[in-house]
Amino acid sequence: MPAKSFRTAINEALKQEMERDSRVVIIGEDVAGGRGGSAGLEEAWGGPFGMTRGLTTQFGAARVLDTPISESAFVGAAAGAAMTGLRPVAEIMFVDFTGVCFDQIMNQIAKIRYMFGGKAKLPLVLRMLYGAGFRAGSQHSQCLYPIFTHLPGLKVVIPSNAYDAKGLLITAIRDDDPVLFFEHKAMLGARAEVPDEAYAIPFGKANIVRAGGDVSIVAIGRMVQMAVRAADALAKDGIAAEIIDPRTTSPLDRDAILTSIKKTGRLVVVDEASPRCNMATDIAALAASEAWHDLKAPVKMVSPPHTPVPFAAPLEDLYIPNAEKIVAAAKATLQ
Amino acid sequence: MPAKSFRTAINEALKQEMERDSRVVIIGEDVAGGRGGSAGLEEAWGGPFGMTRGLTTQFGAARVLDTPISESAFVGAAAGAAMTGLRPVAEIMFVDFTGVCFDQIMNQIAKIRYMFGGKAKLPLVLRMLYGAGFRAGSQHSQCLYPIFTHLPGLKVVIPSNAYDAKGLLITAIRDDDPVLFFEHKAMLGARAEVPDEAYAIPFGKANIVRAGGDVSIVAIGRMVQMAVRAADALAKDGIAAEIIDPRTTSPLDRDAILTSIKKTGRLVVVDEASPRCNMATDIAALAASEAWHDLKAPVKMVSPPHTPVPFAAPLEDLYIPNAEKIVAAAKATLQ
Amino acid sequence: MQQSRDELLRAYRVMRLVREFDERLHVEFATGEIPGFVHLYAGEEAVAAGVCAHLGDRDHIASTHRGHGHCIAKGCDVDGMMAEIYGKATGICGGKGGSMHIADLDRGMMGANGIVGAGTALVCGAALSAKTLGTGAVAVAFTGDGGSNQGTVFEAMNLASVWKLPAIFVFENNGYGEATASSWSLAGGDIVRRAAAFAMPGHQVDGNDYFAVWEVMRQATERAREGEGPSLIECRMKRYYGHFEGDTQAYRAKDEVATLRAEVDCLMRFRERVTAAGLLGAAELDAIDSDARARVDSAVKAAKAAPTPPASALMTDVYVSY
Amino acid sequence: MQQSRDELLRAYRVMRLVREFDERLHVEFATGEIPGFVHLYAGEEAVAAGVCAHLGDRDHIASTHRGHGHCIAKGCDVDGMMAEIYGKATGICGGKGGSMHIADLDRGMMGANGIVGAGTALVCGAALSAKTLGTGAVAVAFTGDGGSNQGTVFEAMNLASVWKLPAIFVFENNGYGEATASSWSLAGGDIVRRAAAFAMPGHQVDGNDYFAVWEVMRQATERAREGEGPSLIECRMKRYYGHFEGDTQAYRAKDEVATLRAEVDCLMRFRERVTAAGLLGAAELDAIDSDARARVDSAVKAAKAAPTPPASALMTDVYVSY
Ligand SMILES: Cc1ncc(C[n+]2csc(CCOP(=O)(O)OP(=O)(O)O)c2C)c(N)n1
Ligand SMILES: Cc1ncc(C[n+]2csc(CCOP(=O)(O)OP(=O)(O)O)c2C)c(N)n1
Ligand SMILES: [Mg+2]
Ligand SMILES: [Mg+2]
Repeated sequence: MPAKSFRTAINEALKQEMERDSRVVIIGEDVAGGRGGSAGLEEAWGGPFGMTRGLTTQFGAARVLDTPISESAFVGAAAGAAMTGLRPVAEIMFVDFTGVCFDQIMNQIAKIRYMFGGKAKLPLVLRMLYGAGFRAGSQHSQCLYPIFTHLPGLKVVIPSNAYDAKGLLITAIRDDDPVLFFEHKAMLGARAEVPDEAYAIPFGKANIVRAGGDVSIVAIGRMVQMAVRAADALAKDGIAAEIIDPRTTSPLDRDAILTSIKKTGRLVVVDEASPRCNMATDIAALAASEAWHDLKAPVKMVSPPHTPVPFAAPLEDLYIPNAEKIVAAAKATLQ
Repeated sequence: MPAKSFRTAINEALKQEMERDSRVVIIGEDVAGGRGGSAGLEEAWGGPFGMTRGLTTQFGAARVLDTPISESAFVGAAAGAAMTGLRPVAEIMFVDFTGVCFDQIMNQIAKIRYMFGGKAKLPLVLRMLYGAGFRAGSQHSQCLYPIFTHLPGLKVVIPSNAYDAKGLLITAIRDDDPVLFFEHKAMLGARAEVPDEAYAIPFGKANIVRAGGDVSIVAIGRMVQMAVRAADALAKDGIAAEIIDPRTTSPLDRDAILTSIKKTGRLVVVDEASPRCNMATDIAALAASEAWHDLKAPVKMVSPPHTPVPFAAPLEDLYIPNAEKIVAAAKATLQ
Repeated sequence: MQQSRDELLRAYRVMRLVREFDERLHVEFATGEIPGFVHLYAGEEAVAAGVCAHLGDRDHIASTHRGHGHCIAKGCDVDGMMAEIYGKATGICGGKGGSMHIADLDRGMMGANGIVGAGTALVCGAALSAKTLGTGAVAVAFTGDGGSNQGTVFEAMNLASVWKLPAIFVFENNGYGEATASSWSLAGGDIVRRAAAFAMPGHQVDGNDYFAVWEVMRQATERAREGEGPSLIECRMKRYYGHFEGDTQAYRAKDEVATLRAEVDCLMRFRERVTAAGLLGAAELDAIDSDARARVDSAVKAAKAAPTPPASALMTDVYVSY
Repeated sequence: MQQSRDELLRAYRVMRLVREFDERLHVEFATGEIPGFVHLYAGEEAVAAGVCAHLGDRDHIASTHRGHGHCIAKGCDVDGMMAEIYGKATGICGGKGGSMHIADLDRGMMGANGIVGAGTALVCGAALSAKTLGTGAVAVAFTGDGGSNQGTVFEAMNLASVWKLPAIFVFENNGYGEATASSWSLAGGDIVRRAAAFAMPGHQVDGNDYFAVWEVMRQATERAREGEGPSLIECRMKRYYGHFEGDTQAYRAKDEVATLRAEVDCLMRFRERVTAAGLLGAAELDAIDSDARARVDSAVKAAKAAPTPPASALMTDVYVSY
């Protein structure tokens, strides 16, 4: 299988679903790029990070819609379009910008189906970059997926590698519910073997990245990489870690997590999001209520401190959970 | 001490702090009411729910500022004013409306001090109604405090009674950090003994509502009422519940919770917010990591289901955590 | 332009039904039997009727918290609406939405909305679907004078203009947003001035005059259907009741509403005009009046008698899967 | 109106320093030593200089992601700015903000901002403080053509007008928002048309002409200080570099920037005008040029040599308490 970058995987998923279903349209800032520019190009950017490259050329400007910098209007438009026959994939660029269109996500998109007694369907995807490590500062480095996981009516997808990214995005586009799709900005170049053909990875089914009997490590998104490094280090000390990648936080594969805890009796949760009310607490709480009798040690959570993301490189590196911290946490559960 | 309603307690705190400090100004929709109206009144409403009644008459329109329905602008204005010498108390009416001004709260108010290396101070309070039980529907019944607790840089205050409401709001107004202040819409008429003079209740100090040795019940905001009812019922069965009201979720009084668990070995957390990544999971996770050796049983979380808040009365009543569910959870920890 | 007898009869039927519906709700709300927030449309009927006269089921509208008039004018079932307001299983949303969330996509009604201004963005989406799928449909957003100051509304108008969408922005300037006069909250005192900011035609009309609303909406709809882009319409009139049921209205002069009812009432003026011009007869209008009263009465009786939603309804419609 | 020799010298000094600062950053960024996103202001200097010429330390400005010019014009320390961009402990924000968050409230600089349009709301607050505390100060929000389409910006303009705030909304229409031309993203093609929507005076000026910017800003500031309310100023010019460092600018015609530098450059035109009029001599301007180069050079050297923030800085400044 050819090795492809996370960026290419996303681009392929978009392209193949647009070929498959003419109702799929792309909406976002500079998803084509160049509108009105002096170079007169139909597609000058293909997305600020190149994820939509080539789509305008192939499908035309009627299906790849550039927008003014008006997230509230175009995210709301994606919702209205989804209610009336299209299947929009909107790009919000950085998840931090959900701040300016939060009402449309929280009060409209997440609740319309329920408030209308099931009379509406909102098949739409909101794609956005998240995460720290880019020296992008406090307003361009957040995770925020705990906030969307908290909101009923939304589905939340956080792929940890290029293979999952393609399969999960295809599932997201085919899904009839609103899906928030998270792409880690520090992982766009990360390569994996990605089949050329379209394939769908189901929501709510965790991926057991590595089997092991001593300690269960649940990691979200980019943190899976860190967990793998930690597991390698632990292996050298004869500790077999089982790594669980939930792939989607809403729905969450509770069974996979509980089954692993039953086997290992020990749990470490790694979450790049701010520590209060985040996925680490969500999963640790699940263990405390549903797997208490299986636990042989306190649950360990590895998350950043309760601070905004700092700009200076050494501070940001200190902020982000890493393999060392995961190793220490895993060993603590084995004390 | 005179018994006063939650509404009166809030009003007294605002009045007394405005008398004490001329930099305190009120900002919000119809906090005075009647601007341009054919009745020509200076104050026609005193707030949609009467919390700011009388303030315009006493302090004048220059310190009680009505606004157009533009939350993003006036919440941002409150932030800008706080950075430049005023101490604004802005009213967002329903916490659900933070959706239309979320960027100003998440990316500006919460992060400015940190991003500026401590060069800025934002002494401001955002007051808002929260919670279900009012038959107000999905867009006017949310809690959302887990979202703000998740965001570093914000302080989150959730009084459970009129006495705390006055003391905590006074502390919030005197605090030099941005504070989000939650008022339960179903508790505005609830009465308690409230001193006439000003008094401050510290943040981060839980209130042990009732001492007991069998099970610890941590409840947030209005859920404290439910916990008290549950404790009464449990007492009849000879079970002594200890009720902990954190009063503020950010900062959170971890010690009070851990101390109680050390004593009882059992924990029930009651949270009216949606169940994923909420305060119940935050506190259950705290127990699973910091109090695991003291726990004698699985932690129980009592929260609503993962659905928007329904309109129909019987459905909404089913949605809200109640004493019966708390009693069942407490007994389960004692099995 | 001339309207047929049938169009005129339909217009009057809609306005009268809306009036009966909300006047009756005002009475019923006082009995304490109706849960939650209810915002009455009485006094603004000519707007809903004049706008929706140009729309069919394929066309979409997004409504506001004060949406009963829009729903009825767009063809929503009155029994289902009333049952919804009472929170019953027979409600148009199964009792899960209530007055602020009445919706019926089969009628092109994208929902009342508890968030002011939010519908303008949804309407851009409906208009985009119409344009992309080539249905020839238009989409209309109703927004109040207060809601017109929401950032989303401005963004939506600019987007509709840039995308050249078949969208129409109807602003119901009824004089107040809650207890605040629009003359105070709108810089410059009106909304129509904002049309030029987004390079779209702007119309300002007397919202008590069905014929005036109908005519500007005819122009806006024609423009939209011909692919020439969005328009803005500001309708000026006043509501007959408080912001919500229970509002004491201290901000209004005592006699304000009485004067409105006596001098500018849209139903009164419609009746005078069509009878004076001999277009419709008093008898057939009277028949419509009593028919409307009867329909609302039976809707209220049915709603009161209807069952509440089953407990199982709490956990459905969150996702397509459950 | 006439400006003194000192004012003219200060204006040129500011514009040249901004130009040197960003041209040098362009070179340094290419070496890979500068972290994160950097947006250069080169080509727009006349706007920052012409606007800030009317402001003192008590007056506030809110800036954008492209804020270096605003910061320098408002008096921020160049060494502290450069160190901040390098993420050093000696940075104006201790290295915790970076290029997109440079701020200095002692200079009335409320911060660059990573969220377009957000500063307009903050500025309403600074203007409210000035009005409430009676300081006689004004507050100015800088926003780009792209950012001008954010809902918050419209809300802020309406609020400033309704509250009659001493606020000034300066829009830097530099032709592009990222890769999209403002002629496409702005309905009607310009921003000045929006002033009337909010009942405030609107000015449109050549952003390459320091004197034109200075004059309209003089009028807007006078109006604000006299308590007559807000104004809108649209300045038109173009940036000399990409949206951010690294942008290939495929959307721009190859020769676009070269032509701008040759024909409309603000520094070139300023120099021509003041020397032709005999207001300033070529020699003193040359001295300013070399001085600016030297100041930036030492700032870069100092920034590179400066220590990074201590680990302890991660956990401070979240709250006043820690
Ligand atoms: C974003 C938001 N802010 C505030 C409210 C509370 N609210 C509900 S209706 C209303 C007044 C709306 O006035 P207007 O738009 O003129 O509509 P009208 O009630 O006059 O029909 C307000 C402030 C809301 N629902 N949404
Ligand atoms: C709310 C928001 N949406 C999108 C972005 C991403 N972004 C950063 S700068 C920019 C373009 C801004 O264009 P303009 O306002 O014209 O400023 P310029 O870069 O031309 O100075 C965009 C889209 C952002 N920072 N904030
Ligand atoms: Mg109104
Ligand atoms: Mg620009």
